[in-house]
Amino acid sequence: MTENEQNQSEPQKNEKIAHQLALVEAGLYVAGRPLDLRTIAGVAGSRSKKKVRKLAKTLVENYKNRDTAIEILELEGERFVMQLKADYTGKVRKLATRPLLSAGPLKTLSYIAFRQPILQTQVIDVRGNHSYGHLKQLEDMELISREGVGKKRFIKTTPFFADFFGLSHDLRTMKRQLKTIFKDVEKPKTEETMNPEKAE
Amino acid sequence: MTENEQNQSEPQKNEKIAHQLALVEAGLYVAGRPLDLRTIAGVAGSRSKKKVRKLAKTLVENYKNRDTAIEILELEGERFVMQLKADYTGKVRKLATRPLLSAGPLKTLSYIAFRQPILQTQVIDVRGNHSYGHLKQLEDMELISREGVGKKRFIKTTPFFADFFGLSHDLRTMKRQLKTIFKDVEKPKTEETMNPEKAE
Amino acid sequence: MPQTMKKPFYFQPPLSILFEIHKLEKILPWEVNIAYLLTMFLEEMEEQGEVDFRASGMALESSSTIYLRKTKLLLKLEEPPPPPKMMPDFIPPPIFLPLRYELSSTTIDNLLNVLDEVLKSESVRPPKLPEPILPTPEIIPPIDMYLLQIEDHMKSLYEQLLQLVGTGELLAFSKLVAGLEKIEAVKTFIILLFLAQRGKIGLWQEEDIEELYITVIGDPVFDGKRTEPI
Repeated sequence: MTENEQNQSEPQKNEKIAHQLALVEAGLYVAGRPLDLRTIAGVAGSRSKKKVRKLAKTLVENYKNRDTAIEILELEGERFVMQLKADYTGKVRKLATRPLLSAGPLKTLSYIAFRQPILQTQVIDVRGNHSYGHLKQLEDMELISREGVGKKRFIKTTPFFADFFGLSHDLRTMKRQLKTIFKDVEKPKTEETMNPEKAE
Repeated sequence: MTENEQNQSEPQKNEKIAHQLALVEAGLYVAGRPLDLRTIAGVAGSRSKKKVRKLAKTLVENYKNRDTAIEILELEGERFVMQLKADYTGKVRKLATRPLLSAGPLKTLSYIAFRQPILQTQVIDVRGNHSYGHLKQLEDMELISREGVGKKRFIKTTPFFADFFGLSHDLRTMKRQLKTIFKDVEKPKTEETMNPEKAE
Repeated sequence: MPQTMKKPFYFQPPLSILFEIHKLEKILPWEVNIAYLLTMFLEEMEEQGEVDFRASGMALESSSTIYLRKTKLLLKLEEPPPPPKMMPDFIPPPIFLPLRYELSSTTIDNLLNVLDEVLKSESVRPPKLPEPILPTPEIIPPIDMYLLQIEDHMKSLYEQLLQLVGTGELLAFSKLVAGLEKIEAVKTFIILLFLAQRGKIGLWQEEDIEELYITVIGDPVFDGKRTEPI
């Protein structure tokens, strides 16, 4: 405890904690993806991992006690996520109308996910020069990460990508999962599954 | 009151209301845009406009009482929206996944909203040549629409823009609302409210 | 009588500009519309029915002085003053988008639905696989295009030297590179060394004098027979 904190009165401390809880809640709400303790600490403006862990766990409890549609969960690796409880997903899914990405960048992402880790030059070869823009967008959205420079620049998907689509963080497992789903998707070539945009 | 509802005991009724409240909360959380009473009714599984209005207003109150980072607001035209309280925007903006607009395009947008329908040439005159890029970006995000060609190209904001900001779809009312917002923004010239980007 | 004499019309503004010769140097020439003033002067004179050649001469002299000043300014590449700016329009402050979470409609199925199409274009341009995953590449020093084109540079510099001096005559290095940027001077010096090595020119410098002298000693035709590195 710092000297500054020692000098704070009980109500002051409580107020500070309430503010930090609100900040963490804000971060989890806006991110819509699991955040690790480091990121949460950045949002809460605290350097103590212990305190941040406590804040996050308090939020998990608070949401449990509220007993409503939204929950905050702790995931593997001390990561925390705000999400809709599974019971409600089916009933409100139809309200989600905006795709994450438009068709072009989605194709580029799909290709990267399937072939990763992949050379940037190969992605450009297959997807064309316009996909430089896609890569920038996908990187901004933290769906892919790039390593290396020039001709030896490698691309792979991020843990956020895995979380978003409910895939494993382990690359090999993820690719196996993708292959299995890909086969399943390919089989029923109905109007609806082939044209999700139309279905909206 | 239907026969079915008359037969329900008090605890049963309360449970039903709690479930409906959770459904509305789920809907607002997932949609990320203002929902009208009809859509909310669809989610809550109720046909009574009166009841749905009460449910939504109860949620607004519940969120007010929670005193945290998220709020549910009632907008013009009996529409409801869940969003982050403005106080927290600056601190968690960087966590938002969706590509957000930086200050430049937002200025162009606010100018268009304020002067619409406006000639594209006038926008470029006032905002400079670089704003061609802004217009493309704003159009991609469906915040503005362009009509006509060449020197007679007119720009206005879209209904999606109005919804995003919780503004009226009626142009004159919207402009009045915007004037109030601009006044509010200009008054408290603190670092955070004027430069939310900087606060990150 | 002289007190009651009316001042000639051309001493009134704006025509007075042309008749106050001592002030001509102080006015901004761009602010004077000579054609307008002269037309006004002639019309007025015509109206009054008195032709005053002395006044006409002064007007002509002043006009030409103003024209001369405009010309001088233009030759100095001085821009005429910009047109007055219009009042800028009110630009409202940016309105920041409220932050809302929004569940995206994109599912894993959507992601993989488009994969099939992408893989088709892959088959058109087969990937260069297997590509080994290599460590970060070593830094390759950039090759200066200038050095790659050394033969061309030698040829053109040799031709330039021939134009400047005849065989056997002296040319100062400082004269050759006069007006060039430092980097260009260095490049020229390097080419001179190559030419000297090929025996096309002679380079010499006297003690205590910094100047380097060049003599053209080779044959005037750059035959390219000795283009191999020496």
